[in-house]
Amino acid sequence: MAAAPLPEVISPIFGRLTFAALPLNEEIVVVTFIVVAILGASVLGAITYFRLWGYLWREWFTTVDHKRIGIMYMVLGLVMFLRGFADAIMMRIQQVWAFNGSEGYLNAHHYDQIFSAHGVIMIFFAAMPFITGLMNYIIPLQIGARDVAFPFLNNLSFWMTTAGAIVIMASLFVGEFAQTGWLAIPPLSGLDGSPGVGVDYYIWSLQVAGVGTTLSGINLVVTILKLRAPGMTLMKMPIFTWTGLCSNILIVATFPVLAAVLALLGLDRYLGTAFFSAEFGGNPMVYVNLIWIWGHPEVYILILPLFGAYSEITSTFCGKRLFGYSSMVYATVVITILSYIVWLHHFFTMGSGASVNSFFGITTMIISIPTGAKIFNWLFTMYRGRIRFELPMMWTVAFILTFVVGGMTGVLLAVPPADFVLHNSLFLVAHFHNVIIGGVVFGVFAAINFWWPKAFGFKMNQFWGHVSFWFWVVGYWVAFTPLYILGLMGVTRRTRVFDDPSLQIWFIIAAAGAALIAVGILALLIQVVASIVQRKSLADETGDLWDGRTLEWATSSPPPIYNFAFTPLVHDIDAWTDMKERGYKRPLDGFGPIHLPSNTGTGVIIAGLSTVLALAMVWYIWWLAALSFVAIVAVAIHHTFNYDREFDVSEAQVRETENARTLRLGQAIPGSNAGQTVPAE
Amino acid sequence: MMDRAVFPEDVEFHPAEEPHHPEGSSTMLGFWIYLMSDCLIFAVLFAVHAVFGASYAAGPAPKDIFELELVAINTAVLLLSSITFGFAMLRMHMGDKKGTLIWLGITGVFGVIFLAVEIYEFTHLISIGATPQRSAFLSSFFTLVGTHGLHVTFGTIWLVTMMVQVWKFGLIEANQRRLSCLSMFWHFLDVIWIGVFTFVYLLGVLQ
Amino acid sequence: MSETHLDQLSKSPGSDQHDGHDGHHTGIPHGTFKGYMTGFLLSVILTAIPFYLVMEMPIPDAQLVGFTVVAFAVVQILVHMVFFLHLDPRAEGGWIILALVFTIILVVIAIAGTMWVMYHLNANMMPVHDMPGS
Amino acid sequence: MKKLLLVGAALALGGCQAVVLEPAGDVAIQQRNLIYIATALMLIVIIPVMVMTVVFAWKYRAGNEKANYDPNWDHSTKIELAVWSVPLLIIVVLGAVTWTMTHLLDPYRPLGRLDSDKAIIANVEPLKVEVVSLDWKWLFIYPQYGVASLNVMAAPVDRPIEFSLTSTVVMNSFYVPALAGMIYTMPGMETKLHAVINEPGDFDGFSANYSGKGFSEMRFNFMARDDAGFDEWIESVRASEEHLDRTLYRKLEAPTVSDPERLFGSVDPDLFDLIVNMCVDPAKMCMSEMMAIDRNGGLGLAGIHNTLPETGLSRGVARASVFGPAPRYLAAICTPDEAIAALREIEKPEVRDRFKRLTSLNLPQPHEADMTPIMIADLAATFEELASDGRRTTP
Repeated sequence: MAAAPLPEVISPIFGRLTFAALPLNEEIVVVTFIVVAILGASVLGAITYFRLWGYLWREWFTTVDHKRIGIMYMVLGLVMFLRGFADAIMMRIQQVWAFNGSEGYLNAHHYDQIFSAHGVIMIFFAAMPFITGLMNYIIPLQIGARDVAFPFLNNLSFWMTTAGAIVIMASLFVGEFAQTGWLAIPPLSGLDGSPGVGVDYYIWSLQVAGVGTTLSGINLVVTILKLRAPGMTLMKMPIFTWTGLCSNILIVATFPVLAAVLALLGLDRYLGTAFFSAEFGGNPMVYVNLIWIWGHPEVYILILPLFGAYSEITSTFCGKRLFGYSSMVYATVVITILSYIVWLHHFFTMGSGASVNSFFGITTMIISIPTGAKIFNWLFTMYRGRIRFELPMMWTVAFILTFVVGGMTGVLLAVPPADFVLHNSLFLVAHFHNVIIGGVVFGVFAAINFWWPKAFGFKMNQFWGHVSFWFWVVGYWVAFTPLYILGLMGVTRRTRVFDDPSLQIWFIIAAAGAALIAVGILALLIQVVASIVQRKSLADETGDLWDGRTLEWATSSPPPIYNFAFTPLVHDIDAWTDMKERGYKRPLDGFGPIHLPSNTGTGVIIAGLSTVLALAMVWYIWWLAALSFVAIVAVAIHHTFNYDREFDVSEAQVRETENARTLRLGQAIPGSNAGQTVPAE
Repeated sequence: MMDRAVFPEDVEFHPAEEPHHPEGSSTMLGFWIYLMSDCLIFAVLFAVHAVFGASYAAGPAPKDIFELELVAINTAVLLLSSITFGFAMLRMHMGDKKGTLIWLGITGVFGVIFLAVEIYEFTHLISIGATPQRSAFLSSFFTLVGTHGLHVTFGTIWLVTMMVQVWKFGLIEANQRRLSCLSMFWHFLDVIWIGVFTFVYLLGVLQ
Repeated sequence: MSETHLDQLSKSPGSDQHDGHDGHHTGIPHGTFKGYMTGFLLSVILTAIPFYLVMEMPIPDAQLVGFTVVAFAVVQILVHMVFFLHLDPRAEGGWIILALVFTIILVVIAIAGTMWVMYHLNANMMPVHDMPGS
Repeated sequence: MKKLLLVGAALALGGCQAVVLEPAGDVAIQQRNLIYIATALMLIVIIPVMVMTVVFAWKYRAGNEKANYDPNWDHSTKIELAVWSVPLLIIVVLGAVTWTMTHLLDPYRPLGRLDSDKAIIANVEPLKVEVVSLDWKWLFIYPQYGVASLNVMAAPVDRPIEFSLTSTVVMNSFYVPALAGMIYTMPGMETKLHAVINEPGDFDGFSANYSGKGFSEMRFNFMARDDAGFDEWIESVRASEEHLDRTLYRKLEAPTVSDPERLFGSVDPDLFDLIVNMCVDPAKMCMSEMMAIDRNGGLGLAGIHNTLPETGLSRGVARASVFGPAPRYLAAICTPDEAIAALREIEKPEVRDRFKRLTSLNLPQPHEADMTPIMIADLAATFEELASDGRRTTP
């Protein structure tokens, strides 16, 4: 603590930003910075050399197309995932090293930042972009819509999330990050406990990203409620859309709570209010209570969409209708509501009475009932199916086998007296990695392998996919089983040095597991590159590589900018299977112009200004904060003066696109309506 | 399970008429959901106030510092602004641009009066030393009432923007929709204010 | 929530565009002069009485006054919802009202839950002070 | 692979190192038993699920043409009933167990037994231990013996222990895995823990909640001894000449890492109470006092000025928020005269008592004329004058 005390005088121009803020004395950071700078310079240089800036700006940065925004979210998630994983590796190495009187290679100041950053980055800037990206890409296609309800907001949401990520990355090289753990609980995160800029970085990166998350939640909820294809009643909605709906409802219902509680922490730090300091009547437990009101539903925000993805994948690769569709829907809805009344199980040991503890313990256990029902439903979807073990299905089976263990330890932790001996231990760490890696991360990989061909028109490389799969799954178990054991040996999380030498072997095994995972990640990256290199041979012209069941497979891969030339009419849950079974033929004529939203740079500008605002607030540069705030308001108002936000894809363009697809389909599937293109009038 | 027999064999795969989702057709629902999420921010602040409402840190209690006359004036002002906004909306539906602008202007004036009174109240409290830092009760009071005040400030800025847009572009459909959103926002702030004057001021003084 | 109810909630957004067609594409809710005036007068009454009760204390029982004031607030919120926000159970396929109900449930959970939890934590852990005088 | 790991785990756990599964205290044993019960209950579902996953995945693989394929089979009331009701039944059982055991093992609840065979002995008074977590060390006060120790504690075997716990600044969690489950320590609050140790030995104790820089080193030795051994230890503590009073405590408050074990032969009897109430500094108003005043409606407008600038910060951290006023504290005083008197006599313990008397009288009600508003400027001036005299400089 008190690593970077506040400077005596805050400069009117630079605030508390001085050269001392650059962590030049931490070799690891300096080396990282040099590597990042070289990589960054070469990427920027390459973009400049190949004159891609105009293309990127016009086609990607300013795009309001939900598909491209979805892909950008996935890229953001992947980049931040690598950063978060680097943190994980550093922790593993430290914990192997710091035995027998050794301090390891990380001092407390550095190590404490790493585990705080790891948690924040993995949840907010890796997992959240992954699921938002998937939902952004898939949901409009699954419901037969042309875009989301508010395309501009979608672009803004993405850039706000990115702005938050930029702020947190800045903390690596300028100043420091919070040394508080990922929830920054006061009094440790108060000015007294953390006088430096770390917690301010934490607050502002989450506030900025939180705006994006909330707006994207509202956007997707409205999209699902309003833009479904005719005939698609709620009980005919694809299950991924259902889980996406519930996840986004949770986002809308809980992220404001996070925003409010972080604002209160900010007020304590900037204004010296008394919310969380006992001296003037405040109470830090209020913070703990409120942040977990957000924190627990957050877990379900992450996992629900992937439950949906597993359902789609199981049903597709078993070639079978999903077993118990309606009980799946009810389970999702029940989880959504229950997730809001279990938050206290995160602080049983804080001393609330037995009645409160057992109430929240039991509500937590109740959640396992609908979750269990979901798992059974996947099993009975496999039952009497014809399972094709493509990569997405392999990830799904690995998920079921992994996740049930995590579920079991979760229920264990929900029993308050058991939690009293396991809370805050490595057992807990193993548990939540068990559900988040086993559930969310496996799900993201399953979904990427599943929907990649839809997004890019070619399948992913299988060999590297298998390598990645096996290293990940084995690596996961090797890395986290020791943590369960260490937890039962009474080892606490966030510990930096150890004096009991008998623990070391387990940390070595865990580090070996992390190394296996690292190979898995590397294989994933190679898989992506290899897939792109071999895109010709992996190409899929049908648009329906897996014999899909929902509407996203009804259009081409990648889909045209307008998604569907004609909006489908839905009769069944598995709308596309239903259409195929009834001998659906693509219409070849009768196209009309299609309205689409126009691109705009406003989102990039507002998010850029928000980044400046956040950094100015972190460093106490008030003039810049005021200026950027006024600028944000001005840009937003200016944006509202633009009433002309749509353009038409002309009939001729639509016909051209659709005819081209007809030709490709004809080559891919002989006998389909090949060559029967209709010439322009 | 779906009973396939109910569908005729020559089932339609596309609706006869393309479904039309004009720009803005989702705006009202979207804005409402935004308001609901905003409502949860206020819920947190109310919860915090419920916990800290009596943590005076041996300092002043509500009955020492609240001037209910001022609160009554502010409530009246906000209520009046509600009805004048209502009149603006009625004018808008009639297509009366000038009437709409006049009533919007009056609403804006009420909004400014409300803010002025609130700023007076805050500065007065701070000048006598009842600052947000003095006790958890005052922290939560300033935060809750101040957040409502910030919303009113933004509502007023938005209202001025809308007046310019109506004046320049007339009561076109987009402006009608935006005015409807602003109307929801304004009335939503009223509803929050009912909570504020009841739970913070009246019940506070009763304690 | 039954399956049929879920289905009715939103027949399908495509179709309710046509069903609910009454000449206004945007679904902007309409008020009437009479409606606004009714709401305003009710609000004035519902505001004035609580202020009077607290400022003049005609009823000396603080607890009773407290309950009355809260009851008035609840009624007034409803008045605002109906006459100013024009809440219509059928608007937007029922989603407006469903979102509202859901929000109210969450607000109640968050506020009541926080108070309950904090009450127990305080009861368990806060230092006590013996005050012979009080 | 996984089997191998499970075997490995079983071997490791059999090696008596998994203290959570092999504790030495009855409370921890009951908590361990609950882990076993809950695990067993859940395995009723988990094992069949894992078996079914593997069997279905194998049997219904696409290559197996012999397996049934029924693409439209998507509903079975019987199965649905089973998959909802079996977990429900298990949760009902587990819920009932949870409810009972949570109440039975509530850390606030005095023990009902010494272990599964021994009942509580009626005439044995529980050992009282007051625990304070500081940055970054543990302080143990034994009120019944008038001694205290730092980073080491001892307890007699088979005698109930009643912990009262608090913290100076940051939240920590008190955890001796061999003894009983953990409990948070928080500033300005007092948590309780009831436990008993059944076997003699040395056990690890530590903070189980991250609390900043020195957290990893914030460990202590928990020594379980038979009665004679415990008495011997108490005697050895008494032999120490160090006296733990407010002044020494405020020195201890300064953040340090890896402090050695330290014994205090005597201790101020009300020290723990003062720590909980955050008024070890005699100038500060105690939390309990403040809350009692608040319950009576605060101190009115006059109370606004009942604060003083913070000077003698023992933790040495600048903590003025950038837009807030300089750090202040609530002064334990009501009138200017008393304030000045207090400042002059700040080092005398009886000043503290005088304040207590003062505030236990009928407190001034808001708006009552007998409360004079404190002239903050006067006070500050006096304060500075005294501070420059060196009479109130904190060591």
